[in-house]
Amino acid sequence: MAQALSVEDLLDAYRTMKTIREFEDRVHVEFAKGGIPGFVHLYAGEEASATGVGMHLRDDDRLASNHRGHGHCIAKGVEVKGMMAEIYGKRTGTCRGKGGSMHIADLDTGMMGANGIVGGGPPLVCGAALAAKRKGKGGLAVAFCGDGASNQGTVFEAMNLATVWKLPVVFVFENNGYAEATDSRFSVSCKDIAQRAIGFGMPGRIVDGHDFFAVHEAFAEAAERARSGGGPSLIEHKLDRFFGHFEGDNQKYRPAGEVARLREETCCIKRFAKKVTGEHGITAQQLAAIDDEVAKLIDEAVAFAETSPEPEASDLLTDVYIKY
Amino acid sequence: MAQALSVEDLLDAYRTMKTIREFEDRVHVEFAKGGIPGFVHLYAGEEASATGVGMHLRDDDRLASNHRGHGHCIAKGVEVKGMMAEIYGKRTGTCRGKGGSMHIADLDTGMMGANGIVGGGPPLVCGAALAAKRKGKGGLAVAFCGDGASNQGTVFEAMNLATVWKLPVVFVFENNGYAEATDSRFSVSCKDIAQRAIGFGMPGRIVDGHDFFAVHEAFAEAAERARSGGGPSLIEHKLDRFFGHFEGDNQKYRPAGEVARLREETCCIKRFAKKVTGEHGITAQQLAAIDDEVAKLIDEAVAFAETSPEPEASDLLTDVYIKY
Amino acid sequence: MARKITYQQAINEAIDQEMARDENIVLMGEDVVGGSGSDGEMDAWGGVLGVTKGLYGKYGDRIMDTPISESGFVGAAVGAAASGLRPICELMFIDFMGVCFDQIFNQAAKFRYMFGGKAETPVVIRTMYGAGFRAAAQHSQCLYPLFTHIPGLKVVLPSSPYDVKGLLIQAIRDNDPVIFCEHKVLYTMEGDVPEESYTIPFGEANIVREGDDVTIVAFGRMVQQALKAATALAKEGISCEVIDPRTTSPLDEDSILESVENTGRLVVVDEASPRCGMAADISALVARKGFSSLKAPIEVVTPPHTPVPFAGKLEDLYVPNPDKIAAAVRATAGYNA
Amino acid sequence: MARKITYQQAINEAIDQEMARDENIVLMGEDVVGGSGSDGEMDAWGGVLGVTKGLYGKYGDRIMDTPISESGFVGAAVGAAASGLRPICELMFIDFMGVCFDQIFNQAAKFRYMFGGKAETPVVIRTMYGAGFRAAAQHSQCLYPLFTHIPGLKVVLPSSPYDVKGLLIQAIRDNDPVIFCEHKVLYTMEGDVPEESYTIPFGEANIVREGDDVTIVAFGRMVQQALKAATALAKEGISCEVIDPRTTSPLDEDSILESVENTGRLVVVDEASPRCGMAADISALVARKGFSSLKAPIEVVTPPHTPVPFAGKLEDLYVPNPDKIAAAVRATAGYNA
Ligand SMILES: Cc1ncc(C[n+]2csc(CCOP(=O)(O)OP(=O)(O)O)c2C)c(N)n1
Ligand SMILES: Cc1ncc(C[n+]2csc(CCOP(=O)(O)OP(=O)(O)O)c2C)c(N)n1
Ligand SMILES: [Mg+2]
Ligand SMILES: [Mg+2]
Repeated sequence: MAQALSVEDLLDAYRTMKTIREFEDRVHVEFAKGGIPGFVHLYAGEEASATGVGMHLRDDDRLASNHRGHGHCIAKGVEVKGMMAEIYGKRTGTCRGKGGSMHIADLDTGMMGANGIVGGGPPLVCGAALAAKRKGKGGLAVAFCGDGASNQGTVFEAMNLATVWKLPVVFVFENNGYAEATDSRFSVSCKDIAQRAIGFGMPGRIVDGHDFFAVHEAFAEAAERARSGGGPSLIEHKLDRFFGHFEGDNQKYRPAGEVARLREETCCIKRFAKKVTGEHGITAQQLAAIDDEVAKLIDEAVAFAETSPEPEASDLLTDVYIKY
Repeated sequence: MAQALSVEDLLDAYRTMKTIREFEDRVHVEFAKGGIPGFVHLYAGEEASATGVGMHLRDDDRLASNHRGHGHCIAKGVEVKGMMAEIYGKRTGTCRGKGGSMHIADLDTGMMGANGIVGGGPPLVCGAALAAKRKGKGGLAVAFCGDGASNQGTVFEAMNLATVWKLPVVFVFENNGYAEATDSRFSVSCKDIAQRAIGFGMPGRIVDGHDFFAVHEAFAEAAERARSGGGPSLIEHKLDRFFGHFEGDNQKYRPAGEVARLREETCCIKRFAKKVTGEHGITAQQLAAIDDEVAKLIDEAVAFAETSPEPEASDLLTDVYIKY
Repeated sequence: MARKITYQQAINEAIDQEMARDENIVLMGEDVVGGSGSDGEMDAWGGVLGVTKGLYGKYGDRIMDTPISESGFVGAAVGAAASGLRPICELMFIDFMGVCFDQIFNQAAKFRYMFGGKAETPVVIRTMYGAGFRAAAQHSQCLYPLFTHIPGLKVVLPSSPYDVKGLLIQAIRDNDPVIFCEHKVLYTMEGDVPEESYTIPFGEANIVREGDDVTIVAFGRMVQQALKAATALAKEGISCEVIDPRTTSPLDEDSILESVENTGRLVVVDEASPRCGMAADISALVARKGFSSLKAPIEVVTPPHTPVPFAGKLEDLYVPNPDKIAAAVRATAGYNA
Repeated sequence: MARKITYQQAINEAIDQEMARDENIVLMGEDVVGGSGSDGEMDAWGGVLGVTKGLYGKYGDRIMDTPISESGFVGAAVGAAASGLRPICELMFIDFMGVCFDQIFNQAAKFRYMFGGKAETPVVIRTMYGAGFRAAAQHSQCLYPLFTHIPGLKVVLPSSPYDVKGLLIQAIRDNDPVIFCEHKVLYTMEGDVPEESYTIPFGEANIVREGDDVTIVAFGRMVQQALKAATALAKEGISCEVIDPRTTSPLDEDSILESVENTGRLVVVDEASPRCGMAADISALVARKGFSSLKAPIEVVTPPHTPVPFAGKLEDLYVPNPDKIAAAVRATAGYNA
């Protein structure tokens, strides 16, 4: 199933991963400075997951995310300036400042929303997939969930429904080892989340979520199955998060030094860079150029967010109903 | 694991199965006559399931049932007269006429309640099992669910929790092929419900639910595991219901003649009788004597129900809170 | 051309006419086909009480049975609505909301607001409510006050065959999420219903009877009970105006306030539980905005603060009836400050 | 002996003292230990905001982390309560009720009634509510009116460190299911709290300030806002009586009615959504039973009928504040029929 990835594809993949990383690193810094309100969950460390999946998605495909949604948004093509402004609660934000980090959505790019409710997304993608199926143009829908979410009843129900209705859905479980402070070895009652696939009549795979290429290849197979009417799939990405559960987390449930070690050993971007410069004839200069580009983009996004106006008082009352 | 069943045990088993059958057949008749109000779901055909399980249960074990609960109640030792009166809505009923068929409960005998909500029981038994575990006397809790219920999120969550907390629970799925009018081959996304066990880290078995001995033996193993601290198990009973989903069901979703054929071919009571008279030296007379006893018991129960008083008007306002 | 059909037939007809008109409409729910996967008749049931019977024959795979996974399929309906379809989703009994409420109140209801006005979620959730079937505590509740509490939902309580058809067509065409509450006792009610398609706008109350002495606001099945009480009271010389708001959200405040301005006396009749319910909601509205016209305490007629009992005798005592309504009207009519 | 501690510490202390007293009490919820299964500190968190921190060290396996399976573990708490334990179950945010509501309102709340008075279900569901954290639409709701609507539940809204301790101990000892609602903004509020154990009975309002001109009934965090408004108004010569009902179910009707009898004017302040909410509920009570004392329309101060917005500026506009309360009081105080 492996599709040949062109140099351009690979540079795109790098750009996306790097954009996510820079975005998150910067939000981390700005949050600490006090510029960003609310609950913020960062995706750093998991970039290969969203990126390897996102590269397969067409504009009319749909994606439902969770509380840790920035990476999924970027990989689905949501504009970074609007996202940053949204996180700052500004009127220029993707959701005009009314949603915030946990609720970024952009239906035009197929992004159905981050979600503050663990397990909120999987039922929704079943509906998006039903719409795609009825349209008959080979569209699909993907739901991203964590290991913690894998225990939520809504998620099981969605998997069952997807098979019963033979929907073009892919359920991607990003198993980063923790749900808040709780270890997935405690909360998930089987060894691998992928084992649950059999109980829902779909294929299940375990993938190294730090490896862009592995993610990309596994999703290709699931996407092909979905688009051709073969029904849903489950993929478990084993990966790590580099920050706390949310900004402010003491992370004491992690053994000392775990994060530093992971950043060294499992970083998907380092690994990607090493591989593409080694095997695909991409130069360090090409990557550095992208790094600069991305740094500039994020700077601009922060500047845009900081200087953007707050919502108007009257915004409080709009958008409850179509006419209100 | 098979425990030796004494003649007395076998006669008890027969008595229980027969009591359930007679109870249900009679409710069917009285419902048609108009004596019984509300929604009534009959258990006839499935007697070996409740009975084979119930024989393993101690008084301090707990059982959570579903809408099709009469058989589970009887097998757990709930008094038949009170049950019948409850179904009639009389003040002498198990729940003083306030619950009805879908809500018969008798905590003193460990019966935690029939349940009008599909999937309502499994979370509850996790709590009962937690209480048993803390007490440390080897108690267990069992939940009965249908094939339809096996798709309810609450049920999956309960299974996950039971393993995570290592609770003494047995989840029994009574797969009678239908959830209302929907075939389980449509609604259950995997071949056998038992396959779901692996996703929840527990053993899963498929058992011929028409065969009292198979049920009894499989539950012995699960009970032993639970009582000794080994955690939960899942058992799927494949069986058939002899009446419609509820009284009044046209049953057109079943092929013509299905019920008649099943009553002939799969009747667990006939099968039991044949076996015990053939292999265990029990006589047809012994069984006939029990038949008479049961017929009398049910007659008395109906007479009791019919002649019992309705609730008092003041009962409307009591029992909402402990003081109210 | 109007002819007499039942409330239940009017629902079926509304869905049928709308599905013929707009192929983006799909219908899903437990046994709405009623026989999927079976070897017998595929559409044996057409809903647990036969309300959607016959639609599968006409619309095939646009009518979909579901597993018993309310969060799954209600959420799918919501997601489909946000993706271009116009789903009608049946939650068999409103009592089952507890296993899928999140998808309704945190997802469907909030998309538009959370997403800065950029989402539309045209989903209709049809559901059966109310006492009277001896169906006991978990199959007899009203619960629509819970939905009415939630910003972003519209809540409809049709009280007659005519209304149920027009309101359901309106709900299907509406682009916000709608909770459409059908009283199980009304299914067999007959009434004049035009064959052709028509809509009844949300937020416009129906003055079902005009009168000058006391305003009665009643919801759903209680509208008929209020009318019976009004008829009886007319013989005693008490003239009641009976108002059926038809939708609790949006609410036609003006019609209620205008009526109370004229009568100065209000009785609210509702089958839902009393605390934080519709009776309280309407009372509060009038106590605030209609205070100057009020000549007497606002009376309410609701069930007691108890679950719904099983035994027929108790259930009959539980549900408000014309006698209790009449008693409340007499009390308020006879009050002199 | 009283000393100053926070609302959050008072909660911890109440649980601690009760668990020491009664070994049937267990505590469960997501991350209430906060590190189960991990290689780091097992009790790293002690709740998402650290409210239950330290209890694991004292009570070991009586404090239990759970998977993210609210129906599963809330149901387990309910089942355990019906089986002899006295569980305290944490639903992290009240906004998550939608994934487990059935176990609360159809199971816990109804057992006693459905089972003819033969069940007791002593479960406490502790949950965090309210706006003010920039936590947006799905983490800032109040929603306690939904629980108040349900017969069989008791609903508690402690507004101070003193109250939260006494009410929580009462809740734990109560034999009915209790929904115990903690406002997230109050966690850091300090106040005098006795070290020793004490209870505050349910259904007894606290008259937090006496006054003669206008009665203000306020709930939860709004009690403090109402007091601020009252202080400001006193300078204008308007004397407010501020009543904190402390529990919405049962409700101390008498205290409210007596106060209104004296003042003749009522303002209800609540942070929950307005439709079918507490403000409506209290208004209806007084419009019925206190009508003859009323001299002015009943004013309410609530958020608008919208979801909770994210942006700080909008959230601040959303939540009732002392200025808005004062304006409402002035309006009612200045009203002359
Ligand atoms: C229904 C619900 N329960 C609990 C929470 C609180 N919560 C938010 S994120 C989270 C952990 C999620 O863990 P996981 O699914 O593994 O995702 P991760 O944060 O690791 O990406 C929890 C418990 C919630 N938002 N919604
Ligand atoms: C949450 C919920 N959804 C739907 C129903 C309606 N309902 C009652 S019984 C039933 C079918 C149950 O099928 P199954 O679990 O297979 O049990 P069986 O009736 O076959 O014994 C349904 C859909 C319900 N009571 N509760
Ligand atoms: Mg995780
Ligand atoms: Mg079945």
